[in-house]
Amino acid sequence: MIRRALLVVLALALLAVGFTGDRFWLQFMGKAMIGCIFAMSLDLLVGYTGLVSLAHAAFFGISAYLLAGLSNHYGLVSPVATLPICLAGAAFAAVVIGWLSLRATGVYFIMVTLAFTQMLYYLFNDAPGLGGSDGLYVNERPFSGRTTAYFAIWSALVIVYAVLLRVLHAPFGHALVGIRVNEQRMRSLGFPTPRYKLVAFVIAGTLAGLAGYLDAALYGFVNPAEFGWRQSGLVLMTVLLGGKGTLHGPILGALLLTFVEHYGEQFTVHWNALIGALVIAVVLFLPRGLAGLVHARD
Amino acid sequence: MSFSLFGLQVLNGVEQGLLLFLVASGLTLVFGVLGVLNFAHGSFYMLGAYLAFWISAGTGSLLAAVLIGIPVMASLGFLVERLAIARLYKRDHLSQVLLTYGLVLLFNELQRALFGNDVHGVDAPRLLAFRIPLGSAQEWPAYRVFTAAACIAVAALMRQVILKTRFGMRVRAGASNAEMVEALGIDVRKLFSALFSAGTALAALAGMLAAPLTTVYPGMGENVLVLSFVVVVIGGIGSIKGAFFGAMLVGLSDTFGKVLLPGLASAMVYAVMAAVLLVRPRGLAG
Amino acid sequence: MLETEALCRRFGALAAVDGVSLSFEAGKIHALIGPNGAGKSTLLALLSGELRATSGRVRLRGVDVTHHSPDRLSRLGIGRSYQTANVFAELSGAECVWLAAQSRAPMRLLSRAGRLPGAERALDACGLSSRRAIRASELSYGEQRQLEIAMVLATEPSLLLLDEPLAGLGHDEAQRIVALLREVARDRTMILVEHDMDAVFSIADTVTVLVGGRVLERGTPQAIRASRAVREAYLGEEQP
Amino acid sequence: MPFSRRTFLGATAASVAATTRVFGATKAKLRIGLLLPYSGTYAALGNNITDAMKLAAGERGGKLAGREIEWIAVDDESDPAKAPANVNKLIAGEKVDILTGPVHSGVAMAMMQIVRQEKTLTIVTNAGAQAVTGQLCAPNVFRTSFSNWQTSYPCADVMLKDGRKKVVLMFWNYSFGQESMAAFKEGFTKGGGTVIKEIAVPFPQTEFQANLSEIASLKPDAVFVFFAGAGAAKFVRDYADAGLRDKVPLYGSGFLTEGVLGAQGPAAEGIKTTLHYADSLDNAQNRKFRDAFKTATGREADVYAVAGYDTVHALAAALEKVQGDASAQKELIAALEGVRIDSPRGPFRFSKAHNPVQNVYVRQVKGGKEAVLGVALKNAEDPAFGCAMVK
Repeated sequence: MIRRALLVVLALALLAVGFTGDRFWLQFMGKAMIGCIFAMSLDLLVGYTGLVSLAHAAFFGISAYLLAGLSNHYGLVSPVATLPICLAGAAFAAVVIGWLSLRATGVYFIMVTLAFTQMLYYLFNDAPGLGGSDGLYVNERPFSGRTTAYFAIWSALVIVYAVLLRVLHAPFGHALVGIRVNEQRMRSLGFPTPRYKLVAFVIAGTLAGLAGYLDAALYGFVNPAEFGWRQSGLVLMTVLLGGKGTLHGPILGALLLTFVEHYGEQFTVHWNALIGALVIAVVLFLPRGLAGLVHARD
Repeated sequence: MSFSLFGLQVLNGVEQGLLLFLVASGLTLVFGVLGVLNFAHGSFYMLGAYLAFWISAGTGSLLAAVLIGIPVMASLGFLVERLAIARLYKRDHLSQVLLTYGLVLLFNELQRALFGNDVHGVDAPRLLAFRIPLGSAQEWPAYRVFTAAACIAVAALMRQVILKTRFGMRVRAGASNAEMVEALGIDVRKLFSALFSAGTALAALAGMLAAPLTTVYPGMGENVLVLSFVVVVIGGIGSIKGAFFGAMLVGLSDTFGKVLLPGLASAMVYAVMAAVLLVRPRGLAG
Repeated sequence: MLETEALCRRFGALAAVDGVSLSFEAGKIHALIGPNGAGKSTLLALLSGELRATSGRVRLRGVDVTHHSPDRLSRLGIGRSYQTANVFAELSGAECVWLAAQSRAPMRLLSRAGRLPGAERALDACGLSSRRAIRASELSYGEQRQLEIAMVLATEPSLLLLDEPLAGLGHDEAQRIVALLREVARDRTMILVEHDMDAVFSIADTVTVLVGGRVLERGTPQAIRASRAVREAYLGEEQP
Repeated sequence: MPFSRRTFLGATAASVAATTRVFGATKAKLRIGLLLPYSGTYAALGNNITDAMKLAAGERGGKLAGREIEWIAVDDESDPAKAPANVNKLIAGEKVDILTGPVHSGVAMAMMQIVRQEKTLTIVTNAGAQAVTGQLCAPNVFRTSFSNWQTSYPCADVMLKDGRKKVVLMFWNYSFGQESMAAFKEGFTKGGGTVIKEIAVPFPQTEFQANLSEIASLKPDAVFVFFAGAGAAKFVRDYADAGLRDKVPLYGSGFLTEGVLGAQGPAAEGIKTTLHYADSLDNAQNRKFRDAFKTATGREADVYAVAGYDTVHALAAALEKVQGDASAQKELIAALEGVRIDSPRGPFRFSKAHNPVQNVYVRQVKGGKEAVLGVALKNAEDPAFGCAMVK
């Protein structure tokens, strides 16, 4: 109950930022909220289904590049047209990559997803036609002005939260948890678990695509670095810091990391060590992440 | 491509694979027996290379660097295992990935603080500072031949240790069934500590041997790390033999990828890995 | 109902199941017995699709299902339980059964699940209605085994594969499960692996003795009890 | 009218006195943002640029046109994915008056996108992407380093004069390498040379053996390469180790040997490169700059430091024209356009596209040092393809 109230307060606070019109906070919190969406989508895989994927950044990047392509080559800008196309692109990539990677399990799954991420990264990085290592601009952006973009991101966050909440409370969500706990049992009970995992993978990939779309729309710039395994690793870290297996955990994690990155640097030049130490401490002492602290007080 | 050039490229690929094997062998041992995905393995490689640079700059001898550096790195490995890794054996892969990723960040800062950000060259031992002609136009430095030989020697030594010694038997047993080893009354904690130190020392040794060839620079561990993961996974986790063939495959496909499909060369290695895993989901040896 | 034809499964050089041809008649309780390592659990895993046969065939109601996946077999009416209680520790009893029943519904992403009469019936049948809200991990071991059977029943199987349903249970608990099994088997076919010979001989219609991956003997409990070969190969070494 | 550092400093002293009188103590600090890498592969570059900027400021008493400076440094990690957020942090968050940086071209592209909109006065201190002063050029964006074209185009002439007609190109396959090669090829084919093979090595791979075997089998007159940093160090050693150094002369854009000569050791002997600077450039400014840098930091200055150093001096000269009022952007831009300085690299001014007009030198490694053989292209001006400011 307290948790729900806190989340509503947080949502309203984020909404209020939109009315300040301050360009720094609009972009800063906009980026943070995109991080929330990205991390929540990954948590559907990591925290609920038990699939540790390093391909997540790929869907973020594909959708972002699609927006750049649509805007620059076809003059398609309006979110009504571009959003569905970009999401469909991310979903399609997720179907292909998911279908292939899900044949492997455990560590092998992690590594196959890593392979696909790296392949895409190099594909975009080495091809001048796709912008090469310098990336591409999104010449015309779907949302006019920062405030509009901000509210779009805010709405997306709220919708994604609501949709994921619904999915997780539907029979499908319970089945995912069952698969994480004991896939063999779920299979012998008659669940076609490969199909469930693939659907989860595609949902997560599509939502990651939404995050990528918003990111490209907010900044108007896409770069192959968005594909790399470092990005995938970063979002994994976000999920774990916040607390996997909850929806509010990744939100906490994304907000925390955004602030730590922003202020940590002013605190010490060795701020990467600071993040390293933070990660190690959380893994060792807070296996349930920050959300674990909230639960403890509940 | 002429036949002699083809032969030369095969040699290049094998040579690249051998060094990769040295790094990957430690990774696959730790991976197979301890069940820990160690992202910090690349950092040990990097620290090894920096130690080689630092000690050999001071003493003028790469051999001295190896003799001093290996015990130092093995102790570091022991400490890391005791303080951090040992708490992870019962945890999921995600925790392991993240904890060791945290270690990577820490070690990178350590390197910055101790050695700075510059690129350094390390000289090969004077004894090996000559070149061997290779075909009509190209030569190979003797040191390159030496490292290749050293990698083969280490591989042979590892094979002997694993097949013929009591420690090796325990390692093999641990790789197939850790609970069984415990049931047999072997102190798993000690076994794991020893193995992790050995893995760390192997990575550091690879870094030291490679230092004269690659030069020493910040971030050098990460490139090697990702490739070693590819090798380990292609080979099948825990299998030294698999890692050997995986390393050869990666070395050769990277070499020929660069020559034949330069635009897609980087993606090549990953495509090979994906292809292997789609046919054999648990690697070549799995 | 279910037939195997020269079914084999090798692990390297070892043939865990070696040319087993059996026919399991519908509506009966079939017991598989044999010393440790005889291949009983392997055979069960082959029948449920969890292991792939090296060679040979499995037919369900005349249809070849040899290489079907476990979930597909489950949807064809084969339910299975495991040697140790295999329940979802974090969920309540009712949730476990409810989850199992969901496997028969199409994949539902958004809709909330309503009550499932099948799940309720399964819970009732296994005598767990009063314990429905308790977390599975907090149930007694006997209750967990009951719950496991309830989960299988919730998938409305016509054929049950049970791997040592009485293992690890005290006498009273075992009695309760035996009664439950009798009840459950009324309108279903059942194949069970069990070491408790008293229980086997009291409920089974046919008994199959496996030794070294092969069928040694097959017959009514009385016939098996009387068989000299079985006595020598099996009953002699292990007290019933 | 280029004027020497001495008269320039004199003028500064006078105007400092003047501005102090006008603005007094009430004048707010000048906020200069530094978007540079302080961790990762390019950290050494970021540190040198930063320290040289502070050195230049120190030479001016820590003030530019009478205003004290507040440095706001952000570690960009050379990560383009984080670049938009970092630029936003400096421009919208810290509200810097002037933005400087970065090293990485990808980061520069992200930065350009934002500063073209925000109209923040920006001085690019390293990244050589053509677009910065080409297609994307903007009145509020200046560059004090180089364009990729400038570092490679002049080398074509040098090689042709040396009689190298058939060459192999080898480069890291990312924008820096691609643009360097395009520029070189333009000059080389125009002068009648032939490129017999282009070898693109995936960035940032440092495994070159396969390609060296290829070169050995092709037997060209010479090889022109683009590598930088650790890759350059390794390439040069591998090239010599393969026995190619004595058979096929190696040429390159100056980054091949910049900052890594120590790591390359004797392997680098004889390599000819072109760049707009050399450590051994023989002029008073350079000697003074290098001594001061060494004293201040304990490290040797390099081409990256020069760009940082000139950034602050150019900025100071322009700010003085507007009495330190950075908000008078139009006047400040005009003043910058008129700046002429005697840089450690020689005469320096901005082109119409706001890229440096500077000499490009031919250098050769001799005895572990970079010897200047002469000027490859005097007052080299980037063609600024696609820049609307160039009529």
